[in-house]
Amino acid sequence: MSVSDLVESAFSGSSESGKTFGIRSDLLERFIKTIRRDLRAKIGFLVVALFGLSAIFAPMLAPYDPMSQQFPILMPPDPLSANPLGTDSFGRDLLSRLMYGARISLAVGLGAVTFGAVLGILIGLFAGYYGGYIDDLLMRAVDVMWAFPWLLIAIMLVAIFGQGFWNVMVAIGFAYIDDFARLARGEVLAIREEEYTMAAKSVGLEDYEIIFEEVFPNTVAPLIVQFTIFTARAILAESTLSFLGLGVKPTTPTWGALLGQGRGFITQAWWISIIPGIAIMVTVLGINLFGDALRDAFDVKETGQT
Amino acid sequence: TGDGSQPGSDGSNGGDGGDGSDSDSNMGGSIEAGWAFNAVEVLDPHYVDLYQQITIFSNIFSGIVKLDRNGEIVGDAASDWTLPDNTTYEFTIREGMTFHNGDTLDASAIKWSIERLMGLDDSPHIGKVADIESVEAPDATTLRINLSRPVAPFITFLTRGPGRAGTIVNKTAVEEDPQRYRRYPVGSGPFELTERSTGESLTLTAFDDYWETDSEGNSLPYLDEVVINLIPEPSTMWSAITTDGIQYADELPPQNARQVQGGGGSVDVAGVSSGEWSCLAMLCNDPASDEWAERQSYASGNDQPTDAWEGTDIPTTDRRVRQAVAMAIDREELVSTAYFGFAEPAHSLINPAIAWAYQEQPENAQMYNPERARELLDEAGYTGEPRFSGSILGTPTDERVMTVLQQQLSNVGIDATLDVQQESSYWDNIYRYNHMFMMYGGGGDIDPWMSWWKQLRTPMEEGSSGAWQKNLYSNENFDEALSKSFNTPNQDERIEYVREAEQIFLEDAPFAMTTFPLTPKGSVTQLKNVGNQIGLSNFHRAYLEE
Amino acid sequence: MSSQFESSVTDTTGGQSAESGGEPLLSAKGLKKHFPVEQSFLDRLFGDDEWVHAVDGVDLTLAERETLGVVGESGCGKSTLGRTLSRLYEPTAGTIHFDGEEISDAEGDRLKALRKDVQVIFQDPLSSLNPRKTVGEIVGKPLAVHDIATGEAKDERVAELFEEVGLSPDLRDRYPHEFSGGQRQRVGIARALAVEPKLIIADEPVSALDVSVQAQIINLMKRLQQEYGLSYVFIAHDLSVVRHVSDRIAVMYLGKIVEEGPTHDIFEAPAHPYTKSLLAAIPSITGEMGRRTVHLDGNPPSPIDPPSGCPFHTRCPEYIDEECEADEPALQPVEQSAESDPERHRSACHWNDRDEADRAAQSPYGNDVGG
Amino acid sequence: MSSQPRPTQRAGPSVSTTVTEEPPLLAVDNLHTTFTTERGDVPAVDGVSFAINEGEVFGIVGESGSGKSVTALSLLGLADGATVTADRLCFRDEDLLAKDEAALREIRGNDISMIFQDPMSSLNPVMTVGEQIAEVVRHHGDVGESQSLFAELRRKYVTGTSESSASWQRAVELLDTVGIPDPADRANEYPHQLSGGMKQRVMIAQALAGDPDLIIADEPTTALDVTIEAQILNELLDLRDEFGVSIMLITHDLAVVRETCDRVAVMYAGEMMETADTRTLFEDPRHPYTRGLIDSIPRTDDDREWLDAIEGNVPDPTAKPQGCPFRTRCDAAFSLCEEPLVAYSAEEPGHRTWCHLYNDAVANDGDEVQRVDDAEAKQLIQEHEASDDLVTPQRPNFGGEYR
Amino acid sequence: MGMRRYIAKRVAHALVVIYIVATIVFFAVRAIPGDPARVLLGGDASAEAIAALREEMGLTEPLYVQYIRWMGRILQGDLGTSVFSDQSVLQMLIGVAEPTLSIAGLGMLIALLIAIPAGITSAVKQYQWEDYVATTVSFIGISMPGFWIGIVLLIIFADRLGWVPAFGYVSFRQGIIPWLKHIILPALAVGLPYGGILMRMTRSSMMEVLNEDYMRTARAKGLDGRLIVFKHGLQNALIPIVTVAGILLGVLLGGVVAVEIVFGIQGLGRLLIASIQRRDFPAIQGAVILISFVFVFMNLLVDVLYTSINPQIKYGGSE
Ligand SMILES: Nc1ncnc2c1ncn2[C@@H]1O[C@H](COP(=O)(O)OP(=O)(O)OP(=O)(O)O)[C@@H](O)[C@H]1O
Ligand SMILES: Nc1ncnc2c1ncn2[C@@H]1O[C@H](COP(=O)(O)OP(=O)(O)OP(=O)(O)O)[C@@H](O)[C@H]1O
Ligand SMILES: [Mg+2]
Ligand SMILES: [Mg+2]
Ligand code: NI
Repeated sequence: MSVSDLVESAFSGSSESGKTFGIRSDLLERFIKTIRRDLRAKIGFLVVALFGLSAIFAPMLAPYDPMSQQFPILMPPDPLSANPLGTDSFGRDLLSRLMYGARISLAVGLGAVTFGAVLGILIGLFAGYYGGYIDDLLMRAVDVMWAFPWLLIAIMLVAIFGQGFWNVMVAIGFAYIDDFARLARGEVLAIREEEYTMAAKSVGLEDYEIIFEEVFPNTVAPLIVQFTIFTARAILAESTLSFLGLGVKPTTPTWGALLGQGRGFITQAWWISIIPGIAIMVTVLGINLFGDALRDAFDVKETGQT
Repeated sequence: TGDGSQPGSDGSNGGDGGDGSDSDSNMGGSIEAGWAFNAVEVLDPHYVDLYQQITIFSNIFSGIVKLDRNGEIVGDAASDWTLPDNTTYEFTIREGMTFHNGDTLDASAIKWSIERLMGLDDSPHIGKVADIESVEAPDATTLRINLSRPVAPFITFLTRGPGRAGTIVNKTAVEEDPQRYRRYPVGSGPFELTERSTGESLTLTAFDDYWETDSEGNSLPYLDEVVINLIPEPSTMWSAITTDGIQYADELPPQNARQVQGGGGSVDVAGVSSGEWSCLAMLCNDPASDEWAERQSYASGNDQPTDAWEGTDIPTTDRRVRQAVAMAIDREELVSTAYFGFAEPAHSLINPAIAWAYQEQPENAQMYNPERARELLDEAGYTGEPRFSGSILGTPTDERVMTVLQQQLSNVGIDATLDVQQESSYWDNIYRYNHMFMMYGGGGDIDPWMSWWKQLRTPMEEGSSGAWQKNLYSNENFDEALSKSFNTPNQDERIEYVREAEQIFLEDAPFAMTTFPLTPKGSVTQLKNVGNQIGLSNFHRAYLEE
Repeated sequence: MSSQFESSVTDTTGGQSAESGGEPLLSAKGLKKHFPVEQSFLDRLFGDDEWVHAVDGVDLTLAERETLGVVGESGCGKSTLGRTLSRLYEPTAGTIHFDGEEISDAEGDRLKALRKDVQVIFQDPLSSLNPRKTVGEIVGKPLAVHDIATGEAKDERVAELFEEVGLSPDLRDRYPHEFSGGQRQRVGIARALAVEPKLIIADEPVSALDVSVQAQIINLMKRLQQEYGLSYVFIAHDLSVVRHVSDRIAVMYLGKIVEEGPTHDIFEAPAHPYTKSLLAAIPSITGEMGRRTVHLDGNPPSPIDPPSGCPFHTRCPEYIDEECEADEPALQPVEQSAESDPERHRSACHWNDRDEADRAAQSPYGNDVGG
Repeated sequence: MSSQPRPTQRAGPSVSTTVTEEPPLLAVDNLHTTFTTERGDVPAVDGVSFAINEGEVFGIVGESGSGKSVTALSLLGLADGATVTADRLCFRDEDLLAKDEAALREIRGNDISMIFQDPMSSLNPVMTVGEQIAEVVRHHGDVGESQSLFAELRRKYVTGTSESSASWQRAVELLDTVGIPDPADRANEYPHQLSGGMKQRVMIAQALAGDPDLIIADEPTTALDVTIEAQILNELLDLRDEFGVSIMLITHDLAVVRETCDRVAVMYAGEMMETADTRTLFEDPRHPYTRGLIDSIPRTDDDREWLDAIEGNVPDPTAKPQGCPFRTRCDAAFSLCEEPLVAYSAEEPGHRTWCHLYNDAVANDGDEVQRVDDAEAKQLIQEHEASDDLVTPQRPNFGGEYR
Repeated sequence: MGMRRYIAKRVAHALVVIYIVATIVFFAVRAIPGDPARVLLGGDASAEAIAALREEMGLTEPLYVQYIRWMGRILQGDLGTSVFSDQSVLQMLIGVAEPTLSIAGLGMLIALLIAIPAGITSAVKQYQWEDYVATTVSFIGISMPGFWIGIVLLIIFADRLGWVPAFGYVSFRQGIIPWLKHIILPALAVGLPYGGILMRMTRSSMMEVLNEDYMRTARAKGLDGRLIVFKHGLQNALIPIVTVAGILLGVLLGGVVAVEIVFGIQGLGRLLIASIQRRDFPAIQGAVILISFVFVFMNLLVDVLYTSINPQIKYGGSE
């Protein structure tokens, strides 16, 4: 079996019918069931779907160009006016900016966590599976990453490469490598104890096959939950970077930037920062609830050993 | 000064030079003040180059001369001065002045101070004393400075605040520990620095032996103590002053300042001109061109010019494009949206603080005219959609202005992206000449020379001409007019050359002028008489009303 | 039954070959497996490396078509022995020969070939099946790995294997958690059979199962052995089960084999005090009702720091003298009763050298344990 | 202290549940425990009846999932999330079902205590074993030490339990009783510092600390080696002999039952199959399942080549077959097996079998059914059922709250 | 392994980590474009002056020479002198460490005091109103950036209500009450997000503990419900929380930076940011070393704590 086959079977599962990420497809059924059953899961799903869709279709849905300074400045929200959520200090329409902001913020959130997750999980998988010196080496590197001030990484990246979507994403993602590595390693250590990895070895599988075929799919559940939670935190991190002037390129609407810009106007124009604040909060809440629902869907105990 | 045009200024900005109409109610008390700055480290005037530092040390030091509330140069340590010839300045020094450590301040102390600066290779101000041939102190009250050639703005270099060259440092303290002196300076001003905690606060305590008195003979300063807190977050500054956590704010967020204008509240705001001008500098030449490859290094210090422009067209090298940009800028809108009113539109380079040369709208002034701008761009051959693209380099403090400029440029079809860099990277980038537009400006300019000589004159291998060139502008006629102006101390003659240079500047438009910003300074209503000339915050005569 | 299997069953001499001095299928000499207690580089820096002596010098042989039972208390190293023999663990020391070839340092293709000949059945039927794969995939995997069958042929072969172990091939698309314990263990057996091994190392294959199912699995394993001429190393802690399935038994204590011999001999004439204690503790549904006699107190010592001399001396009810603490007894032939074959029944106890009378005097069992 | 050893009342085979004069210590009649899950209702215990007499060791055997543990937990109101109903659930004639959580708390530990299967996970890993025993002694309430929440928390987190306190002394004494060497030192150790056998002894000591009348031991030796198992079982029997406590011993190992128990109940899929005194059960097993179980065990004394396995698998508890749950695997299954199960008594007193083979209308020779009079049989079954038709008390579902 | 030996080992480990962090920082800051000399002399300084200053600061030497020299000085406990303030970096760090640690410490305390009781209540009263209230509050904490919470708190409590000062820091040496007044809002701003996460952790950890066999044992003993929760459950539930609390220190310290800016407190975070902005290499290096020092040693502390609340772990037994 070639490496590419392997990657395919581990990640898309197309070679093994009815599976994704090596997880059986009835996960979806279970997931839907969880959502049906649990009000909180429903809320989470709804929020994530709503914000996700409004982000994707922002160019179609947003009433105005988010950059255009065409309205009077600092107009308070009025659902019946041209600017239902008011305008900012440049006279830009806040609703439009909020919708475009969702695009960047969610993309940065997802992208950052994906970056952190891919690197972190690889480190964790190898460290946990091989143990010994490899583990030592990798985990010391993780310790260093952990003890390294995250902001410094962010500031340096921005200083070197300038502000921009990808830099912010990588800068934020860096902070999650160690978390994913630790979690993945912990899971692998537990799974390594399971006899099926031993069984796979006894059948003649190579180490890398065991790692990606046997071990990885079984670590996915907690990792996905961590993934959702960190996505929420990455959205917050973006806002902190914006606050420090290290965010995505200036004038690009992101939730963090809206919040950061609005803070100077909070006594005169509360809506500029309160509304994106609420958007962040609702999204983060939604993603967390969504994560909880995912966890329930992954909970093997729930389906039980019959 | 900027007084007349300050939006809603309430006249509380007493000076420390002229006779203030000081109230004689029970004057004294201590105040807390806020400085919108992250860190104030160096306070040795011969090293200081940042405005916020100047605003602090001008309370600590005396200069040979200083600016009064109208921005006129008046005596400080010198009671009077004369120019026996074009290259000699002779000062009469006051008697009875002492430094904070008790040393006597006389002509020889000043001589030592100037000579110290002349010997400091790493001082940013050494250029100001480069033309001094000798300093003499024949007696305690006479100080004579001989120049090697006439230098028209020389007296402005000797002012306490903006000029810095004439700020008098203390020999004993400097010699004792020059490192310590940078942080704990000893001067002869109305306050002495008694305590500082790293980056957080500085305590200025009244200096009992300060020489100056008010018109009734009461000794100055009135305040016993000023504690300067560093509050970089604007909204916090605002909260601090509205909750009486501080009584004075060196700089308030303009949007909040705008709120209290018209009075009624417990905070008074004064929009103060610090002689600041601000513009959009435009790259006038390709740094890698034959003409500039060598020349750019005189300004940038980079031996190799950037190849960022290789094979690309730089629209702003076309004078018509630059003129168009200057016309695309709606300065009134900029003032209201980006500055919340705390600025004046700038139509030329001479700022209102240079009262003798300032004209609000000189001939050919840069005025908002989008139609003409489009025509010019058409003429220059930029007719596409967008006409052309370029990036604007600026620092975080410029962001609001840049945002509005971006929109205004796009209105005439120019697509500008914003590149906001931290200060340090900003300087790095600006001398790499890899941006078409740069946010640029200057402050504390009390002489046209200050904004023009280093900024716009053709860079030379020797001397300071063009040393700060940001946009690689060069025009022989301009250079000529400037040289003449520099060597003509007589103001009436000099103004001719200044006007000549100004016209060339307006014709070539290396800068699209934007505004003369005003700094919103806030004080609680009880606090009176803080001297705000040239953007300073002088507490010499400030007092708290009961 | 598949034709492929029949071809592999050529040797019909069965368990006799070893006895008759022929080459054994599997033999190990001085086999050791030690695990480091701590792993971090600082531990090594500080010189803190402690070792678990999980398997500490084991010699054994296994003939074709033979079943060797391995018994002992929890933690004595049975599983480690099984995994080391099958090269799932790298032996720390010692040699392993399989089918006449040394395999203790086999790598790459040779190791892969070995994986085809030696298979393992694990104790916990759930934990040994990847919960995210269908049982069909699990059983089919070895076929793909060893290029035995692919595509359609693989599916057919999987179906055959399922029938062979008594599962309906329709269950192929289910996941392990949807099966009962006995069914899962059948899947594990099918996986082991897939590569047509010569030797199966069964590590407590029935201890997680209920009695009724345990009997099904034991019967299945015996049937497969007869049909395919398999050899088993059968690890268990349940002596009755071991007795039922094994031809020969090895009793382990603290990483060492303390007694070894034909099943009958071990049960009828145990020589080592530890074996006797074990046998005495077996619960029985046929013998006298009432309490079992227990002669073994406490727990085995830590394998990190095993006792000197005879590893059993700290708990031995027949402890003789200082010799037990000083010298480690070697496995020596036991000449005891008429029935036993002294060549094949060996025990590691200083009593072996001593006088019979002495022994009877000191033994709490008297002279006729189990006999 | 009331722990004067009571006179040993070794229950002989003659003691029978149904016709004894003395009321049994524990009487369970038609116990149902049903879990409501998303997969549907799980009738984990489905009509179980038995009684335990004073000083008796009563065994419950059955395969995994047959409802043994749930039966035990139901008695004490510990079956979280389940609905428990029974015709009778009496301890010393007190109706356990009628008691609320607080009242049950008084019973737990004091009158009935439990020993769980896995001693590692059943002992609190962060408390010394001495403390875990001592707190039961205090709960028992006659040592005069405060057991307020505050006092207990202070003991746990601040001061620790004083080694001179009566409860600690008693804990050490109990450790000694169950045969732990150096009990005074061991009392200060944490569970992970003890071996499996010792932990199980600690569990026993803890169960004894409240001076109970009945100890429920839920597979106390499954996690242990044979040698340790034997020690522990001997220990339990000693305690019974010494203190006269009754023991309900849950296990899946028939051999253990045979050695240890006075009477046995065999469970399958939540239902009772057969109950009898031990000797009778092994010598004359009447239920086909019991027989199958006994036959499938490899013994040290037989030379069978093939074991007699019961083919098939235990049914899914949510989809149990109607009537006898064993009929899908039963070689002797016949037409009546779909009828509801009722108990049939054998000659031996107390020997009851839930199998329609023993319906009076059925003639059989043990495994083979010879003749069935369907009508009569059904009639008899209905009569049996009618007599069970009482008002069913139900325990409120406490839901495992920590109040 | 004895406690001492264990700690010695962990300290060695910590030093290795700090050493690597310091090395990376040394090279990384020099990779950032921007020249401290230029920043120090102002944007418009002459090329010669800049070159002279670079020479003076030792920036013209080959990187490895600079590195070795710096390492040598560090080994003597000399972190160098700030380019900007001419102050010893160590002195600067001592100055800024107090406010930062005060805020982080109080923030952590607040977080723990809120999170643990709320988490336990939430787990014990699962799906009842207590659970919903606690969960909602924790979600608000989790989903608001710290600086934003800070600004809102500032406006409410300093601006509108005037209960506490709006900015600045007062050392505890000048009185506990003024000290508290100055740091309470910043501490809340960093503590709430951290506490929110911890509360979720406590809840799930406690829920897991409630399902443990030993909790059933405790109930079978007839113990009172609250007693079971607090005596048998709490400590077990805390074991994973302590680890998480350690790992999440980053969240706490990261939050401090922005909050320091909001409240105008000159702390470690602001020093770091300012130093990076002006390329004050010695100060950046010093600040990073201090931060990683705090991290690593807090982690060590957490591990020791972990060992003391989890008797199953012998020193060094866990990884
Ligand atoms: N991977 C490992 N790393 C470290 N120690 C190990 C490892 N595997 C086993 N051990 C130790 O080696 C010893 C023997 O373990 P092993 O699992 O072989 O015993 P066993 O006889 O199979 O026991 P059981 O009957 O409980 O399965 C034990 O002390 C065990 O803790
Ligand atoms: N909390 C619960 N929710 C749902 N079903 C349960 C629950 N607890 C037990 N059951 C089900 O009840 C049935 C009986 O379980 P129980 O634990 O009593 O079996 P057991 O006889 O003790 O088995 P073992 O020998 O494995 O301990 C099983 O099918 C089990 O799945
Ligand atoms: Mg094992
Ligand atoms: Mg059970
Ligand atoms: Ni009592």
